[in-house]
Amino acid sequence: MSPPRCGAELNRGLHEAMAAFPAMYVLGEDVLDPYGGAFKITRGLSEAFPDRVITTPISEASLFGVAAGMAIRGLRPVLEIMFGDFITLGFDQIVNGISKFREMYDDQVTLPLVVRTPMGGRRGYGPTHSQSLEKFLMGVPNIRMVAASEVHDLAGLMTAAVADDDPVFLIENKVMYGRPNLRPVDGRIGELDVTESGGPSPALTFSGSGFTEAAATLVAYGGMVPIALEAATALIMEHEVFCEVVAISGLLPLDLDPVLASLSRSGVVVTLEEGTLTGGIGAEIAARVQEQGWDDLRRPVVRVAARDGIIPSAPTLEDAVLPGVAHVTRAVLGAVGARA
Amino acid sequence: MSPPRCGAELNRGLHEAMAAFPAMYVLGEDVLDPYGGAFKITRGLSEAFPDRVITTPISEASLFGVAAGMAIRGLRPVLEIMFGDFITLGFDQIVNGISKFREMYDDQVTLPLVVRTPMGGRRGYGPTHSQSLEKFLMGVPNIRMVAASEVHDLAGLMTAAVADDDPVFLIENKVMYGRPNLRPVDGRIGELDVTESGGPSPALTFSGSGFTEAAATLVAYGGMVPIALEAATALIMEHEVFCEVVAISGLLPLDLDPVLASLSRSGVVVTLEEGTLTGGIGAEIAARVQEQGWDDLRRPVVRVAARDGIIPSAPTLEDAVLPGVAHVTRAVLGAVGARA
Amino acid sequence: MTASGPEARYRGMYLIRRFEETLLDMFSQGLLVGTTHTCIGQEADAVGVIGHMRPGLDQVVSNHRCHGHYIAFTGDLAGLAAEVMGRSGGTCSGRGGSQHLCRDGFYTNGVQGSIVPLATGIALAERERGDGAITTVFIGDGTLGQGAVYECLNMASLWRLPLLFVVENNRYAQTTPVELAVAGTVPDRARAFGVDAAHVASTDVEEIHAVAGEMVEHVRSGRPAVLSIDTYRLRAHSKGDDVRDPAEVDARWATEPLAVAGARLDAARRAALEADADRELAEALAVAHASPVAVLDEALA
Amino acid sequence: MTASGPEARYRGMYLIRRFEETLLDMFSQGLLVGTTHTCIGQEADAVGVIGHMRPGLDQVVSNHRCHGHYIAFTGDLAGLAAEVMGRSGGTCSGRGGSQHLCRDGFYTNGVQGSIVPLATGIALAERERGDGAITTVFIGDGTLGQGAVYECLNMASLWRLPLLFVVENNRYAQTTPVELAVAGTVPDRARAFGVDAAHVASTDVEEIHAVAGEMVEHVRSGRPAVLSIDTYRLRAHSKGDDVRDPAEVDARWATEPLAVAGARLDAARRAALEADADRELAEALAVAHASPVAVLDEALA
Ligand SMILES: Cc1ncc(C[n+]2csc(CCOP(=O)(O)OP(=O)(O)O)c2C)c(N)n1
Ligand SMILES: Cc1ncc(C[n+]2csc(CCOP(=O)(O)OP(=O)(O)O)c2C)c(N)n1
Ligand SMILES: [Mg+2]
Ligand SMILES: [Mg+2]
Repeated sequence: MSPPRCGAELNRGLHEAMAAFPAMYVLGEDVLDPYGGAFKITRGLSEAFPDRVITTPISEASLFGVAAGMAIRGLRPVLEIMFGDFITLGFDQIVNGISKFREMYDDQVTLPLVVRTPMGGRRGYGPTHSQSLEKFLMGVPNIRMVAASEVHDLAGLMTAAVADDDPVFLIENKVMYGRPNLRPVDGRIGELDVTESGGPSPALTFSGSGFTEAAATLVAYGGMVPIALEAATALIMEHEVFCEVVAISGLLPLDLDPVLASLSRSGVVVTLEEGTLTGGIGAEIAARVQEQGWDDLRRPVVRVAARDGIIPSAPTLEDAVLPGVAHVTRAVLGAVGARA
Repeated sequence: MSPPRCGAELNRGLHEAMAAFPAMYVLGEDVLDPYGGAFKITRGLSEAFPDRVITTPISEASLFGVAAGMAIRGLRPVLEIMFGDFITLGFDQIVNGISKFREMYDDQVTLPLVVRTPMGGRRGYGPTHSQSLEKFLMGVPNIRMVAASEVHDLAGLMTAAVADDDPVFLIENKVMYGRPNLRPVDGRIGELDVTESGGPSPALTFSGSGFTEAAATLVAYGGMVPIALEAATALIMEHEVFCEVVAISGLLPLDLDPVLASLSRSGVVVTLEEGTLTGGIGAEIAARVQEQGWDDLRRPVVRVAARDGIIPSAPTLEDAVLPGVAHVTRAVLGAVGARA
Repeated sequence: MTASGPEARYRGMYLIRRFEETLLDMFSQGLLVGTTHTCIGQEADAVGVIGHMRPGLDQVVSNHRCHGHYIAFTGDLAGLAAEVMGRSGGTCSGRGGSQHLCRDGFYTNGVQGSIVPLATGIALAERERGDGAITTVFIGDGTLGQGAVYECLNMASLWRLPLLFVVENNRYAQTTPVELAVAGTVPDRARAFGVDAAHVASTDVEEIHAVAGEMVEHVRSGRPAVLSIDTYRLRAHSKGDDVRDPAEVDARWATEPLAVAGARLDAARRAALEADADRELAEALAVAHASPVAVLDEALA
Repeated sequence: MTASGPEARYRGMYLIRRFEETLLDMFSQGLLVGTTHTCIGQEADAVGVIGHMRPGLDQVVSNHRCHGHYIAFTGDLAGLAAEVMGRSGGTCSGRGGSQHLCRDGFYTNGVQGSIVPLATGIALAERERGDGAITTVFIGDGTLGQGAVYECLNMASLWRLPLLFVVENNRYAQTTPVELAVAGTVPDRARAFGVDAAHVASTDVEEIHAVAGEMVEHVRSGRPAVLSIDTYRLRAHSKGDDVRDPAEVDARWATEPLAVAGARLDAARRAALEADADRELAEALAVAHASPVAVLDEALA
C-alpha cells in the first residue's frame, strides 16, 4: 500500500479532531467545500460539519484576534492562514494578544487555539508567497510552535495541536502537501534506521543502519527534512560520510534533547532551515547547542539557511537562494573537514 | 558643563537633519508642537518646519507603508512609532514591503526611510508598553537596524540614519531619553577607557584603564549599556573581575568585529539584551561568535535576557523578569568560574 | 451594577470619579508608578451603557481608559486599586496594571484597536453558546484610525454577531483633535458596513442609558450595532500631558456627568449617596493597601 | 497608452486578452511555473481607467491581478512576458514574477491590501512635489476585507491626497462570493470616510472610461475618490481553481469587454486592429523567449 499524501493526512487529522472536539471550529479564507482551502487541507469539513466551518473575509490581522476571543470563551478555533507569508499581518495580535492573555490575565483564561499555515518556497510563487517566516514566531513567548514534516505522524500532530490548551502554531509546508507521508516501518524509513521520541511534538532521529557513530548531526524541520535525508544519503553514497538526521517538530518549546543526544555521537551539528539566515531558528539552536553541548562539540555549529534577501520568482534564482541538497552536502563536508 | 540629555540630543539630530535634507518629513502620532511626541523627541520640529511634520491617525499598520511610498518617490520620511511594542502592527509592511521593494523591484527604487521607536521597560507601563521587540526585526533582510544608547553620538546616529538610502530602524530606549548622553572625553567615560569604531553605527569598547586582558566581554546595546557598565564596575570593585564592555549600535548588519576583537583578549562572551531570551538578538550573536571566534572561545557564549514571558506591570515583578545589574554580574561570575 | 435607577447611576459615577481622583493624587504624591488614563468627565458612558449588561453573562471589552468600565461592570474597587498599586491582591496579581485587566467576562488591553478582534471572537463564541449573552467593546475616537475596527465591523455584520461597539468620542486622541484624525462620521462608518448606529452627544447618564438600552436590545436580538457618544475628557490624557486650551476644558466642567445627574437629586440624598460611596472606596483602598507587594511566584519565574 | 479613442481602447483590451490567454496556454503546456492571475473579462477596467493616466507623471499601484494594468500603463509586453518566464530581460529581471512588478511609476505586490498604504505614501509624495500627478490604486472586492484600506481612505481624506481607489468587484475573492465577504456597499464605505465615490456596473470600456474620466478630474483637483466597478472574471482565479457554476460563467461571456466594444467596430477594422496587436504580441514574445534565463548575479549572491 503506498503511503497517503501529507495533505491528506493533515486533512484526516482535522476530520478526526472535529469529531473528537465539539468545541472545535475551523476558520479561514476559502475553506468551504468544494474548494476546501487553497491547498485543500480543509476539504470535506464544511460538508461534514457545516456549523463549525467559517469562511472569512481577507482580514488576517483580525482573524488572529477573533480566534483568540473564541478560545478565551471556550471554543477551540483552528485558523488557516492561506500562506505563511501573511502571519505578518496578524503579528500584533500574536505578540500583544495571543502570547499575553493567559499570563497577563493571571491565568484566568486559556487560549486553546491552533493557527495552521503553509510556509516555504520552491514553487515559483515569488517573494510574498514563498517565505519561511516561522523564525518570527520563535521569539514569541507563551506559544507553542510545531513544524510538520513528511516523516511525522501528521494526523497525530494535528489532533495533538487541537487538544492543547495553549496556542499552537502548526507550520506546514507547501511542497510537503503533495508528497507521501513516510512513516517508520520496523524502525526504518527507506535505508535508514529511525528512532522516534514521544509527546505531542516528536523528533525522529535517522542514522545509517547499524552505525553508532556519525560524522555530523543534521538538524532539520519542515521542508528541510527531505533535503536533509537526501543529503545524508548522498553523503554516504558519494563521500562515505555518515550523518545522523534529527527531524524535529517541536520548535517552541525547542526540542533539543534528541539533538544533544546525536551530538554526543557525532561531535558536529549542522542546522538546516529554509528561512533566511540572520535571526533564524538555526541561531537559537546554535546558541543552545554550544551552551548545552559544549563538551561534545568538536567545532562550531554550522547553519545552512536561505540567503538573507528576497526569494525571487524565477525558478533559477529561487533555486540559487534557497538551501538545497548541494548546499547541505557542501556545508557538511566543510564541517567534517572532508573534500567536496 | 553637564552633558545634554539623550532625548535632547536625538531631538537635535532631527533638527539638524531637517535642515540638511529638504526631502525629509517627520510623521507619527502626536508629533506636533507643543507636545512634540509622547517622549518629546520631535519637539520644535513642527514649529520650525510646519510643512514637513505630519501628525497621523492611530494607523500604525499603514503608516509603515505610507513611509515606504513617500520614500519610493524620493522623500526621506522619518516615522515615529510611539511605543516599540506597536511595530507588530506594521510587521506586514516591514517584512513584505519595506524589506522587499528595492530588491524585488530589481533595484529600480530606493527606500530612504527611517523608523524611530522607543523600546524597553522599567517604567511600570505593563505588558504592552514595555517590550524590546527589536528581536523581530533581526530576521528581516535588507533593512538596517541601529540601537541608540547613552554612550553614542545620538545626534550623529540620527543624521546618519536620515542620510542612509536604505530603510533604517532606529531603536531608542525610554529610560535613556531622560539620562545624560555620556560621550568619551580624552578616551575615557568615567573610570573606563573607551575606543570607538567609525561608520554610521559605531561600537564603543570599554575596558579597565591600562588593562590589555579581560575576564569576559560583555556585549550590550540600547538600554543594557548602562547596566553593563554598572555591572562591569561592580565586578571590578566587588570581585576584582575585569571585563570589557562592547556597546554596539549596529544590529543590522550586526557589528561583530569589535566583539571578536574583545573576545581575543577575554576568551569569554556574555550577551546582554532586555528582550526575552528565546529567538533574541543574543542568539544571533552567540551563533556568530561561536562560528567566527571559535578558537578564542574558552567556554560557551552566555546569554543574559529577559525571562520568556510577559513584562508585568508591578515594579517588583518587572524588576524580577528584566535583566538587571545583579543578573549580569551573576552570569559573568558563573561564566568566568568565580564565586558570586 | 445590579442596583439600577438614577440614584444608583449617580452613585456609580461618583465612585468612579473618586476612585480616579484618588489615583491621580497618589501619582502626584509619587505613590504610584507606571501610567494611568482616567475617564473623569466620561463616567456617564460607562455607567449608562454597562447598566444594561447582565453580570455573569455578558462580556465587556475595554481599552487603556478602562477603570470606569471595570468598576461599573465588576464593582471590584479593591482589586483594581491593588492592581494599579502592584499588589498581589490585584485583579491580575499585578501582572497587568492599569491597562490590562481581566475579571469575570471583562477584558482590556493597551494596544489601541487590538481588542476589537478579541471582542469579535468573544461575540462569536457567545452566539454559538446560544445563551443570549452580548459583548460590548469600548473604543475611543482616536482608535477609529485602526483598520482592525473595520475588519471587525464587516465580520460582525456578515456573521450577525451580538456585538455592541461603543465609540467614546472625547474629541481627542492623546493630543490630537478629532478633526485631524477622523474623516467622516462614526454612524456613517458603521452603516457603510451594514451595522446600525445611534448617536448621542451628551454627558447625561440618563440620556445615554436610554439610548444604550435601545442598542442593547437591538444587539440582543442578534445584530451588531454601534453606539457613538460625544463626550469630553476633563483631565489629562494620562497623568499630566495636556496641551488643550484651559478655557476649553474649564467650559466643559459645567456639564460634567456628576453635575448633570447630581442636579436632579435632592441635596441630602446626594450627600448620603456620596458618603456611602466614599465609605465603600475607603474600605476598598484599605484592602488594597493591606495586600502584599506582588512577588515573582513560580508560575512567573 | 498614448493613443486614445475607442479603437485604441479595443486594441488595448485585445492585447491584454491575447497576452493572458497565451500565458494560460503556456501554463497548461508546462512551460511556466509559479502562479498567475488573469484579468480576462475585466480588461475594460484597466484600459478605461488607465487611459486617463499621464505616462511619466502619474503613478499606478496594482495587485496580484495586475497584467492588464501593467500593459495598459506601460505597453511593455516583452518585459512582462520575460518576467513571468523567469528571464533576465523581465521587468524585474525575474525577481518579482507575475505579482511583483515595477516599472516607470507602476508597482504591484502580492499581499492583498498591503499596497494601499504604499499608494497613499506615493500620493502624498506626489502632492508635495506639486506637479499635478495623481496615483491610482486598484483593489478587488475581497481586498475590501483588509483594514489597511480604511486606514488609508481616512488618511487620504484627511490629507486631501490625489489618490484614486479603483475597486474591481468581480463578485469573487478566489472562491468566496462577495456576499460572504463584504457587508454594505463600496460607495458607502468611501463616503463614510468623506471620500467621494462613483459606481459603475459595466464591462463597456467606453462607459468606464467616461466615469473614470470624471473621477480622475476630481482627483487631479486635489481630493481622493473611489471608483467602484462591478465586473466579472471569466477564467479561473489563478490557473485552474474555479468552483463557480459553469452556467453562471458562461452567461457572462455574452457581455465580455471585447464583445461589447468589438460590436461597435467595423468588422474589417476590428480584424486589422487584432492582426496588428497579434503581431505586436508575437514580437514581444519572441523578445522574451530570446532573453536568457535569469541567473543569480553578484547583487543577489
Ligand atoms: C496601537 C497604539 N498606538 C498608540 C498608542 C498610544 N496611545 C494610547 S492612548 C492613545 C490615544 C487614544 O485615543 P482615543 O482612542 O481617542 O482614546 P482616549 O484616550 O481619548 O480615550 C494613544 C495614541 C496605543 N496605546 N496603541
Ligand atoms: C493578505 C492576503 N491574503 C490572502 C491572499 C491570497 N489571495 C490571493 S488573491 C485572493 C482573492 C482576492 O480577491 P479580490 O480582492 O476580490 O481580487 P480578485 O482575485 O477577485 O481580483 C486571495 C485570498 C493574499 N494574496 N494576500
Ligand atoms: Mg479620544
Ligand atoms: Mg474579486
